[in-house]
Amino acid sequence: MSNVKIVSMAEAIGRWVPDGTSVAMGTALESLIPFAAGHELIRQRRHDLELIGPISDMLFDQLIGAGCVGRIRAAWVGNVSAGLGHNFRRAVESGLPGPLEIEEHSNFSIALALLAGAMGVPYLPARTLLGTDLLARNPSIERVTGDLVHVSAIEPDVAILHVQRADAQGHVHCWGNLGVSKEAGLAAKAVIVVAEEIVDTEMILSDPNRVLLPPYKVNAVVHCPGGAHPSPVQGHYARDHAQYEEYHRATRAMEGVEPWLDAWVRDLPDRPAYLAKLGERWPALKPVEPRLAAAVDYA
Amino acid sequence: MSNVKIVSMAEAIGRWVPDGTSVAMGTALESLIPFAAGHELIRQRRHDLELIGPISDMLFDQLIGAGCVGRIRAAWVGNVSAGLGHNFRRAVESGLPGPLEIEEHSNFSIALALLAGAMGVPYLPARTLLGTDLLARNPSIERVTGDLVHVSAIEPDVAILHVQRADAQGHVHCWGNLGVSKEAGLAAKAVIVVAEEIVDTEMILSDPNRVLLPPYKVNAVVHCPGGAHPSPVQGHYARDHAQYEEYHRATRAMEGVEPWLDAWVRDLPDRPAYLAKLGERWPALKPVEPRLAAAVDYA
Amino acid sequence: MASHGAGYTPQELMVVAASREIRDEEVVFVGMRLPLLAFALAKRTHAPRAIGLFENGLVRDTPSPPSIRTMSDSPNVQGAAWATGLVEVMSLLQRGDVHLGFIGGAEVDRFGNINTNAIGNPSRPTVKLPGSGGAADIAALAHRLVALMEHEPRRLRERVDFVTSVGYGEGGAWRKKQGLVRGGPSAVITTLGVLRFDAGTGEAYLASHHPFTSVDAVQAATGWELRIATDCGTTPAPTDAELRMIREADPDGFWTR
Amino acid sequence: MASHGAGYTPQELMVVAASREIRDEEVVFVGMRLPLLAFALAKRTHAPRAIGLFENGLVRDTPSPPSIRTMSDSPNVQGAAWATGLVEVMSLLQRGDVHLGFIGGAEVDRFGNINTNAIGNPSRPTVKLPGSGGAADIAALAHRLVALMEHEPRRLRERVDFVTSVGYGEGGAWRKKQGLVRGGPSAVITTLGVLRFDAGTGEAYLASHHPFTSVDAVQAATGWELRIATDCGTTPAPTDAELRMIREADPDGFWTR
Repeated sequence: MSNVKIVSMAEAIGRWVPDGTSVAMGTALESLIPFAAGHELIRQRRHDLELIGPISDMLFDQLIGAGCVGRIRAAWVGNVSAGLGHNFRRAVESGLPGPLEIEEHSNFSIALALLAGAMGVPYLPARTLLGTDLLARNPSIERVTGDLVHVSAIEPDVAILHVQRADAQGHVHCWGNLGVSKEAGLAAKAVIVVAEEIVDTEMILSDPNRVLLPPYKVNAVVHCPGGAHPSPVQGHYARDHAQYEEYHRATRAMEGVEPWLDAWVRDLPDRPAYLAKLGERWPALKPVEPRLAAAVDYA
Repeated sequence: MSNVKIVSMAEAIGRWVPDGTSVAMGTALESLIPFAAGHELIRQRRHDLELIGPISDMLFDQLIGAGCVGRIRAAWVGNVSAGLGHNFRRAVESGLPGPLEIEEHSNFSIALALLAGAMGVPYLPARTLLGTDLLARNPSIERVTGDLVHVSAIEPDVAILHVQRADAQGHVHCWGNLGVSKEAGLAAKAVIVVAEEIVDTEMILSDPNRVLLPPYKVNAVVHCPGGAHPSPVQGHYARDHAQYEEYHRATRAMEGVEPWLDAWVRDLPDRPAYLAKLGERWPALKPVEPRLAAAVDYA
Repeated sequence: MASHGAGYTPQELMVVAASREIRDEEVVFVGMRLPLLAFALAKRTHAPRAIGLFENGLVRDTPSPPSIRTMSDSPNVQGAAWATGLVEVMSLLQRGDVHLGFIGGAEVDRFGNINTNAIGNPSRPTVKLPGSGGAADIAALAHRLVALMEHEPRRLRERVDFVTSVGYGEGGAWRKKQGLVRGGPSAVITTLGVLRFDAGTGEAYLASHHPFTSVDAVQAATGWELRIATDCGTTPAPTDAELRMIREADPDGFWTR
Repeated sequence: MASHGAGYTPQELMVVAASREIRDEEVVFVGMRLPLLAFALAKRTHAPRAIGLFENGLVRDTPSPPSIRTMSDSPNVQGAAWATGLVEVMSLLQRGDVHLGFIGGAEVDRFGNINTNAIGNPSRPTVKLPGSGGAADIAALAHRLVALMEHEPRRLRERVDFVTSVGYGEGGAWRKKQGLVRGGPSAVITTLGVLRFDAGTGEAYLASHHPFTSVDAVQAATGWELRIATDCGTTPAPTDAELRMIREADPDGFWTR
């Protein structure tokens, strides 16, 4: 019954995320953001991606700045603790470094779109967005009665989900805030899981309620400790606020973008090199004391 | 911040489930069925209840036999391991012990109805039931286009949820198969939680992903170990198959119903008396070895 | 039992026939009773990577443990690959993830429509049945459907009194006209034979009869003039290995004897 | 900062004013930045049983720990009363469970409509803003809405360029005509004062100005002819106890200095 799905990040991105793919990322909002996967997309010089997510805390801005993105369907694109995303701004305001199409959502509407995809229905009804310019300008959301809109389903080509642990067969444990990770994974045609730890199947199956989605939905498992830095991973590391500030400052002028991408992405072959570059900042983000969940007995 | 919701079963049923109430029960299908709550409804001689649930494994049949029920909205009413529910049959076929109105669903349609209630929308779309007499005969499910139905929301007056552990303020841990427990609890106007164990708040909050629904939705917490017998409770006791067989045989003829209800419900003041009557059968259902979930660190 | 002297029961043969409907790597909506055993058997023989779904909210990629009576028994949760809710599992079905679904039924008709709600006038039935459970959803939404039934004239009827689970309706393009996006019965495995369905008309025909019976006996036990496949043969008997595995999974013979 | 010499910053006053909008036992959609501090303050003073919701999927009945920068920082999950998904929390909002929601904004107009999407022509904006996040949902679905803003003429405009979060639209019965089932702005708390809204017309008026400014200064900083309440007074200043609690929750002054 061997069914090993473990591949390197380069292989996963190479195989499942070609040019033009629609990709759901950053599905757990400010946590568990798959930055390592995003950086591999930049290294592989991907183009014309469609990015899908509720908010993007800096990752979408990096991909826009690197010229990987043709379209965004999201509720918010920026830098949560530092403010605006300068590359996003420039792309929309001036078409630099390239034109960017945007379909603007609210967090609820993008979540319902993914849930509709996960449920296999063409739309889900909602009572939100009535009277807004979001509704007026988004063709995927339609007012159907006086007090109800229908939000059309989104089925991304691929969802990239960062999680705490997985086994080689695609059984996945994820905890903390879940955002729309489950919905995005279920709606997507393919799923890449990026895990802090690879563990035995037995460990995952000891707690089936903690599993994020059925194993047959997972196409690739990438072992990538630290792959969500600078976003936080519950139980593994805290948010590195400083990197958000540094990136914000560095990319305020367009001339700052390429040097930042070279220094933190292109000149580094992989995640271990990135973590090494962080130096003492990296271990300082690790929690000192565990905070264990109470025991649960499945007997 | 004291906000103690613990009450006795008699108080919870007395206050939150008057005659005519619509009640969601048995939301985790064959497990975690709130039999103790159902038996208290019988003891308090409730009438004209509307029962809501996906399948009912024997509990609805008992309440029908006791004359508590006026209407059922469900996908299945019977006795899963033994077969038909004789009281349900008699009520529909012959109006005995009283007339019974039924709105027949599938498991998916009743689940979507509760999910619509939980989501605050009037309906949810689905691709099921097309071409069936369930669709033709159920006014709460409507074919809206060639290939889609809308399932109308259900908001029960009260949901009665059996769980493994809760604290006095209504923080609840539940594990195993979850059925539609979350959806029913969120859709309901009031929630009674029946818990095997009352534990410290700290224990529940150590694992917020394991929580079933927000504490403010819980109106009453009843401490009732063994309250789901003969249905299974993960980590606490196995299913008592024999009682389903015994009840099935005992109630095959209508004359058998009242003696069974007297012996197992009306002549017993409460759950401890019921468990005592089970004698050696009760401890024999307890697991011998624990099966603990792998540790999870929220640091 | 095995009154026909074959060394196995009709139920054991049905389990074997059902297991052969499962292909490797398929996602199977399992259901209880005989399909549970069929799934376990298929996993241990030709379909080791099949995945089983249960409507209470479980996904398993290992077989359920022996001796459980309902899908919600604690051992069926232990070692599950996902324990979630009913909506999530039914949504996988609705999305089209399920290759094969198993259901039972009280009555089936010549177009594979199945009744588990009521015998007689549904508004005042002579026999009230428990209802659909998830069967109606599985019949509508799985790519292929296999039903398991007792074979008696009162159960295999020209037209069922209540369509709980859609087969091919009135035949032909009926399913498509109803808006059903996929699916339909692939087989009805009874205590006497295996019925399959004409790809054009949607009408049932006898594809094989079990070794201990005959075409005539099957005809006599069917409530309409059942068509017979020109190549109608004998359902393959269980092998010794298959019987051993079934009896390990159902040691008390609760479902199969 | 505290350049006005009052011993507290405008942001600290805003936190205090926002906290006073929270009533005990209310369910509050918290959001980040100043509302996070307002929720913590209310919990420690007059609203100990208030419940906080976060759109990433968290419900808290204790205040968030100090020094977090985003709602998804690990400490905000620790000790949460529920950690679930975005859909579940937004569904609580859609059901009508949320008494009070807090949002921010780049621009607000005289009917309380808020823009966080684009300045200028939305098809070719002069300034592209990050977007709604959950603000549009909170504005549509909470029973009461409180917005927190910088008070500058370019931010308080006659009409916003893009309606991200609905206020009272064009005034009067506009919300109802749009099909909105409840809600509307209860207050806009700015760096200079507190605006409230006429129950009939939906138009904003100045309910109080902060102690360190004046009605005239507020008028001058507003992009339309702002109505002034006949009983317009001074926003109550923070007490020493309130300031102490705010500074414990935001020890670095990241949000309030």
